[in-house]
Parts: sequence; C-alpha cells; structure tokens
Amino acid sequence: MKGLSLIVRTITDFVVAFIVIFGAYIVLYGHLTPGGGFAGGVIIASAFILLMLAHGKEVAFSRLGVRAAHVLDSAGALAFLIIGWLGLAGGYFFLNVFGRGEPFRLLSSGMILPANIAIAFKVGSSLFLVFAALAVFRRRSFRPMIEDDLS
Amino acid sequence: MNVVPLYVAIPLLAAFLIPLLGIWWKKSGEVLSTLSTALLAVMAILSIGAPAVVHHMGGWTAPVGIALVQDGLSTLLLIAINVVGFLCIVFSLKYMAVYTGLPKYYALFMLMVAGMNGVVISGDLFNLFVFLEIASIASYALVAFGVEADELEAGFKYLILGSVASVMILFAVGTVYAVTGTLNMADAAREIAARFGGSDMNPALLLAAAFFLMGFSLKAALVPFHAWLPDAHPSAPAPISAMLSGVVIKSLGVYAIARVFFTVFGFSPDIPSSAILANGILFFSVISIVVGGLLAIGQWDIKRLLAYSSIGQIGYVTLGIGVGASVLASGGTRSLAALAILGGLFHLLNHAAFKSLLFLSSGAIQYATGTRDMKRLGGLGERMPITAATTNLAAFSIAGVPPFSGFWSKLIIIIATIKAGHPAIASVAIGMAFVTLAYYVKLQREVIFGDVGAAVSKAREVPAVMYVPLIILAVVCVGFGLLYPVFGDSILEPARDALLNGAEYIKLVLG
Amino acid sequence: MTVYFLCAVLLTMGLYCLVAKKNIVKKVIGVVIMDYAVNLYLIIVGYKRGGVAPIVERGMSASTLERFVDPLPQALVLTSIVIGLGVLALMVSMCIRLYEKHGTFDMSQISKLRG
Amino acid sequence: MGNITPQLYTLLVFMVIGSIVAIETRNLLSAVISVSAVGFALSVAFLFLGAPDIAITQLVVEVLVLIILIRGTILLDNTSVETHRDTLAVVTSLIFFGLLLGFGAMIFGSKGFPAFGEPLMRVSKVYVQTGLPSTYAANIVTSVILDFRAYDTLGEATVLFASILGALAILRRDGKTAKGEVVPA
Repeated sequence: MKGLSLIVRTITDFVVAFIVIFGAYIVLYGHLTPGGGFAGGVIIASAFILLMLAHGKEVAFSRLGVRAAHVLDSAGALAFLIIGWLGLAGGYFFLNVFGRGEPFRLLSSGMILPANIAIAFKVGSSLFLVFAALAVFRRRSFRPMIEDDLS
Repeated sequence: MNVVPLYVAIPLLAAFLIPLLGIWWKKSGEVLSTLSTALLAVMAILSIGAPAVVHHMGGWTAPVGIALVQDGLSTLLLIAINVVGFLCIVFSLKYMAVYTGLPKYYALFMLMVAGMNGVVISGDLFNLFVFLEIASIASYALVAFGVEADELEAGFKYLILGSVASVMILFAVGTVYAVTGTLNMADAAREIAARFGGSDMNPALLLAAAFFLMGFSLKAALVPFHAWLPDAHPSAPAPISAMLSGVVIKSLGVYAIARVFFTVFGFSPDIPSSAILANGILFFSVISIVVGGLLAIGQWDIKRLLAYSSIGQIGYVTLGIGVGASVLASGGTRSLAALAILGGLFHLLNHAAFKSLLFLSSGAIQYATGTRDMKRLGGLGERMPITAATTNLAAFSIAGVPPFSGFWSKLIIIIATIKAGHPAIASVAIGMAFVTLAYYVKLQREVIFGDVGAAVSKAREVPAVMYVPLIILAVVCVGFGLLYPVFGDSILEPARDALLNGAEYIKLVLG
Repeated sequence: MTVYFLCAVLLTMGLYCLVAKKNIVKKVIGVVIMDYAVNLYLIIVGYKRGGVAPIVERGMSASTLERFVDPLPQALVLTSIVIGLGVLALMVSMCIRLYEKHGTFDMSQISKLRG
Repeated sequence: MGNITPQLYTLLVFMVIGSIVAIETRNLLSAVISVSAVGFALSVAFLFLGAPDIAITQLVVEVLVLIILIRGTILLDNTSVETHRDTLAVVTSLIFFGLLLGFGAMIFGSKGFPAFGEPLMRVSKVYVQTGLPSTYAANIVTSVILDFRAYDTLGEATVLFASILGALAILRRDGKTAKGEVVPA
C-alpha cells in the first residue's frame, strides 16, 4: 500500500488529530452526553485507519505498532473485567465501588468513566488490528515474499 | 457473596491474559487454560448438592439488574462443560502442537467455555443471548482454525446459519420484552402468568416462542436446521469437535430450549397453545432421531459418522424433554413428566461423556494414523490398545448395549414415551436405537477389529497426555451406567426439579 | 403498526438474500440487512410517541422524565450493533480466505471444487 | 419532536428500496454501497426515534463496515456476480414472509402487544426515575449499559474480543507447521 496523493496526505495529517480529540471527547463525556466508550473507540480506530489509507501501513504502524495494539486490546478488556472483579470486594460482581462524585461533572458516576475508557482502548485497538490484518493479508496474497508482520 | 460469577470471570480472565502474555511467554495458553479449566471443573463438582443460589450483578436486585442463577439444571450443565473442557484442553496440549497461533487457540477455547458457562448461569434473556453469541463466535473461529479450504467452508456455513439463529433469538427477546416489559426470566414468567394465566397465550408470545424454538434448534442442530453440523463438527480440530458435539450444542441449544420454555413460557393445560410448542419440540426430536440415524449409516469418515450420530442423539435428549413438556401441557401426572425429563437429562449427560470420548478417540486415531477414512483403517486393537478399548466402551454406551449408560437413558426415555401415550414415537425411537447399534457396530468392525488397514500398519499408541483424558472419560461412561444411585440423587434429580418447579425459581430470583 | 410490517419486510429480504444468493459476499450482505431489521425493531418497540432522548439535563422537571423513550432497548441495540460488527469482521476474513483458496466468491463453485 | 411518522416511513421505504438494490445488483461494489446507504438511513431513523447514542454508534460502525467490506472484498479482481434463480429459496422466503405477515396482523394488532409509540416500560421506569440519583450518570442509556447492566457490556466487549481474535486467527498464513515437525509453539 503506497498511500494516496499529496493533497490527501496533507489533509489527513491535519484532520487525524481532530478526529482523535473528538473520539476522546465522545469517550470521556459518555456518561453526560450521547456516545460512550464504544462509539469513541470506533472513532479513534477510524483515525488510524485513515492514516493507513492515506500514508500506507508503515506510517500507521509507526504511530501504533501491531504489538502495542495487541497489548492495548487485551489490556482494555482486562481492565474492564478487573473493574467487575473489584466489585466483588463489596460482595457483588460489577458493584460500583468507586466514589460517585456529584452529578453532571466529568469525574462522577464511579466506574462508568473508567469503564468507558477501558472499552475505548479495547475497541479502538482491536478494530485497528483487524483492519491492519485485512490490509496486510491482501498484500501478502499478491506478494507472498513479504514478511509476516502480524503474528 | 457467592462464587457464581466466577464461572464466567475466571475463563474470561484467562482468555484476556493469554494473548497478552503470549507475546512474551509462548506457553501462556497451555498453562493458563489448563489451570483455569481445572479450577472450574473442581468448582463445578464441589457445587453438587448445594442449594440453588442467585447472584445479583452489581448489587441491583433482579428485574433491574442482571441475576445469575445456579440451580440444579445449571449445575448439571456446568459439570458437563467444565469437566469435558478440562479434558479437551489436556488432550489439546499434544494434539494441537502442530498448529500455529496457539495462544489464539487457547484464548478462543477459554472464550467458548466462558460463553457456555455464561449461558447456563444466566437468569436474563438478553444476557443469555450475549453469552450465546460469545460461545458461538468463538466456535465459528475454532471450526475454521486449521484454515484449510474445507474447514473455512464449514466455518463459513456455520457462521451464516448461526447468524440467522442469533437474529431470530434476538427478535424473540425483543418481542418478549415488548409484551412483558422485562428481560429477567423469572419476572417475565410471573408477568406472563399474571396477565395471560387461565386464558390462552398471547399470539405475540407464541410468535416469540416459535422464533426461540427455531433459533435454539439451529444452535442445537435439530433436523430441519441441521445443515451446518455435518460439515462443521468433522472439520474442526478433534478437541473442538469433542467440545462442539459434547457440550456446545447442548448448552446453547438444548439447555436454552429447556430453560426458556419451561421457566419462561411454562407448560400447563391452562394454556392451550403450550401443547403446540410441546408438539413442535416432539416433532423436531423425532425427525432428528430418524434423519440423523439414517444418514450416519452411509458415512465412511469417522468424524462425519459421529457428527450425524450427534444429530440423532440430540433428538433423543429433546425427545425426553418434549415428552415431559407434552405431558405437562395435556394435564398428565407430574411424576410421568418428571420421568421423561429425567431420561432426557440423563441422556444429555451420557452423550456429553461418550460423544466427547468418541471425538477425542477419533482425534487420537487421526493423530496416530493420519487418516479418518474407515476404508483405510482397521485392526486398531492390536496397534493402539488403549484408544481401541476406550472407543469400544464409548460405542457400546452410545449404541445402548446394557449395562452401559446409554441403554438406561434411552430405556427411561422410551418407557416415558410409551406411558405418555405416544406409542408411534416410541416405536420409532426403539427402531432407531437399533440403527444406532448398527452403525456403531460398523465403526467397530471397520476401525478396531478386522484386518490391519493400510494406514494403521505403522501406527503407535498416542502419548499419555492424550490417552489419559480418554481413560478418564471411559471411566465416567462406565460409572454412569453402573452407579446411577450415586449421582442420580445428587445431579440429575435436582436438575429435573429445577425444570419442573418454575414457582421456586421465580421465588428464588425475585425474593 | 405499519412500521412493524416494514421491519418484517427488511428481515425477510435479508433472509431471502442469504438463502437464495450463491455469492458469499451477498450472503454477508443478507446477514447485515437482517441485523439492521432486528435493531430497528428493538428501537421501535421502545419508542414513545413524542418522546425525547433519555438524557437528563440540569433542572429537568419530573414531567420531562415521563416523556423519555425506553432506554433499555437502546442498551440492547448498542450491544447488538457491536455483535454485528464483530461477526462481520469474522465473516469478511473468512470470505477473503475462501477467495484466496478458490479464486471465487461463488458458493456453488466452492462446494464443487471441494469434490 | 412532534409527529415523526412521515419521516420514519420515508426512511423505512428508502431502506427497503436500498436493500432491494443491494440484493439484486450484479456489481458487488454497488451492493456494498447500497447496504451502507441503508445503514446510514437506519442511523437517521434512530435519531428520529429518540436514540442519539445508537445513532452515533450506528454511524461510526457503518463507516467501518463500509471500509471493511470494501477492503475485504471489492479490491479483489472479481467483482461481478453471476445470477442464479433458486426457486426453492424464493419459495422458502415467501412462506416465511407470509407466516410473519399473517402472524403479524394478528399479533401487532392484538391487545397484548403494545401499539407503536406506547411502550410498556415496566422495568425501564426504574431506570428513568432512579438513573440519575443512583448512578449519577446523566445519560440514562450509559447508566443502563455501564452500571445497571454492566455485565452485558462485559459480554459485548468479549464478543468483540472473540471475533477480532477469531479474524486474526483465520488470517494466519498457515494453519499448521510442516507435517511431523513440532516446533515450540
């Protein structure tokens, strides 16, 4: 994948940062406004996919390596599961043991915010991974000599 | 506090950790999955005889939050899933060593176990759907794990038909929600009884029931919906075939049918439509028994024969449950319904043991000889005495030779069917039991006895880590046949009572 | 009333696409359409006439709470969309793998080649 | 929002037409784009139906669905579809449709089934009334998916984890190491 024209690449560089910030907003304010970890995670993943489409996979992998994406994928899922386990301290799985704070604030509603962040990491990295795998597979089937860079 | 959520939390922890640690530590899959399935199997066995417990997720009480319930029926399935799962993992340690991507294999395996455990302890319709999807998706990927052409094709077929089943189940869940305003099974049952008790069932609920029946029958591979099974089960690696035939179709199909129909909709003479549902289950069971049995005879691939046999044997399990349902729906005695359900559940447990044993044995044969073609096999008894002996035991059990376990469970089902006033169905069941005997005799003659086949001459017995699970399962098979009094009271009867006493379930969950 | 019928039409069209078309990408499209139909059905079940989105704002009166649409089906649909996406990723990866093996998307030819 | 029925019907009819195009067109690229158009229309319909959370999610997922479908399928060299006429399949679908419609007339008009726009909300009432005071999340949908029913969301994350892991497993280059040779996994 060579990437697209100079105009597309320049605009992509400019836009990607905004997409990531927008995704982060959607994630962090998921308990106050529409959106949440899942939608935000997909938006962040699409920023990296845009990078990959515009610049080719080398540039995208230099921002987020495959191994790092694997780690984030598992770690996000694990973090969400651990939030559930923490509840067992109070006797119930997924009991909200975090402080609730006060309504309408960013730092409120206990486990919802950390759970949203964990889901966003998980979703973003895993969708990036699957797209990268599809792209690399296609390339590989045309040029079988390329090193297998997705384990 | 109780341990119920750990049945899901432990395998999920393992599943998330395996790919993470697998980056640095190549053996993470083997070690973590063996440890966690062993722990789960011990937990499940220790919970025998414990009273039914309910766990309110997040501390939100039942209709608001999700309730997890472990009653007798759940315990029965948990034992089957986790014991068979542990043995299949042990078998995989050596068998799967020639495959690549092993951390992914073990992680997907743990996800499948987590999904099935989640289904059988869930007390919430939508939650049941979500965990059913986890188990299904993991098994779609595992069927195609070898990435050969026919494995991919089988996996794709399974995936497409499984997706149809999922859509149907979700549609039914939505309809039940629309009518009752709740997703909790106990609450939905109470609402249905309160609003429609005494009169006939609402047509919307009948549609939901029909969609549930179609969806779960697809997952259980009952006959009009069985097209995926004869491709998917043989294509998968042997431990996965053993899991799929041994426990997946039971926990996602049969358990779900039993739980949803007995607990949520209920069978009683007050509800005339419930007789239609019971007859639907009976109809699917009978044609499964017939079609699965007849198609199995002509197969020359061991695993394909076993796969068709699974369709027929699942038919026996649902026949027992369906007879129980139809007795309840027509106002028969509870003791007769109890007998039929007991037979069905007994056969479910038996089938989990001997079908997983047969598939693991077929894996051992393939490992040693490199083929599953019965025409190239034969005379295995001399070369691989342990595998041959366990295969023989399992074949006797499944064919219903007394005193092995399969005989007793089929006998109970057939007696109950006759007593319930379905002599035609009973005679079909008896006839097909002889057909089952016929094709297992064929399997024994072609594979174990007879002249040494072309592929067998150089075969040697498989390593210990592969035959020890076979021996354990064979002991379990024999034990089920001889020691009914030991486990009947503690495992089967609580499971049967859980299905019969819907009122207790509701009281347990809603307090 | 009629909205339910249109949902049913979508569901059946998805099913038709899935059983009648031999091309595996078309089968995938059939599954996607069925997913759409069932998601739409769930949201319609939870819709309240004149309803507003279930998001509380500061100083909202109790009578506005009464007008909220049902939030529970929305939670279900969110999960269902994610499941659909996951299944799609799996289906597409199987599709391109099958294409690599057989050089075609046609299911009847794929089965024939297996022979 | 006032009466949304006309808009909703327009969108639904558009979705049906889009689906017909997606199913019947001979070109796979057109099919994929049509099905995405249906998805975007669905997203707008969710917005009309008071579900902005779902609308956002459907929108972003639809973008990804389109990219994945095009990446996975269209850029391969063969994109046209040969048509088959399968009478049996048509008959099956028609029977299914007839059953659904026949039942539907009975069901969706019956007393037990709530009419469009009048949900029962037996349990949901609790979420709406106590969502903010007991979870402190202003977005009730979020409070349902991440607090009241957080366990479902764990399942959802797991589904995605499983399917991505499965997709990566299926896209491995070789299933097995060379026959007979056992390498450290």
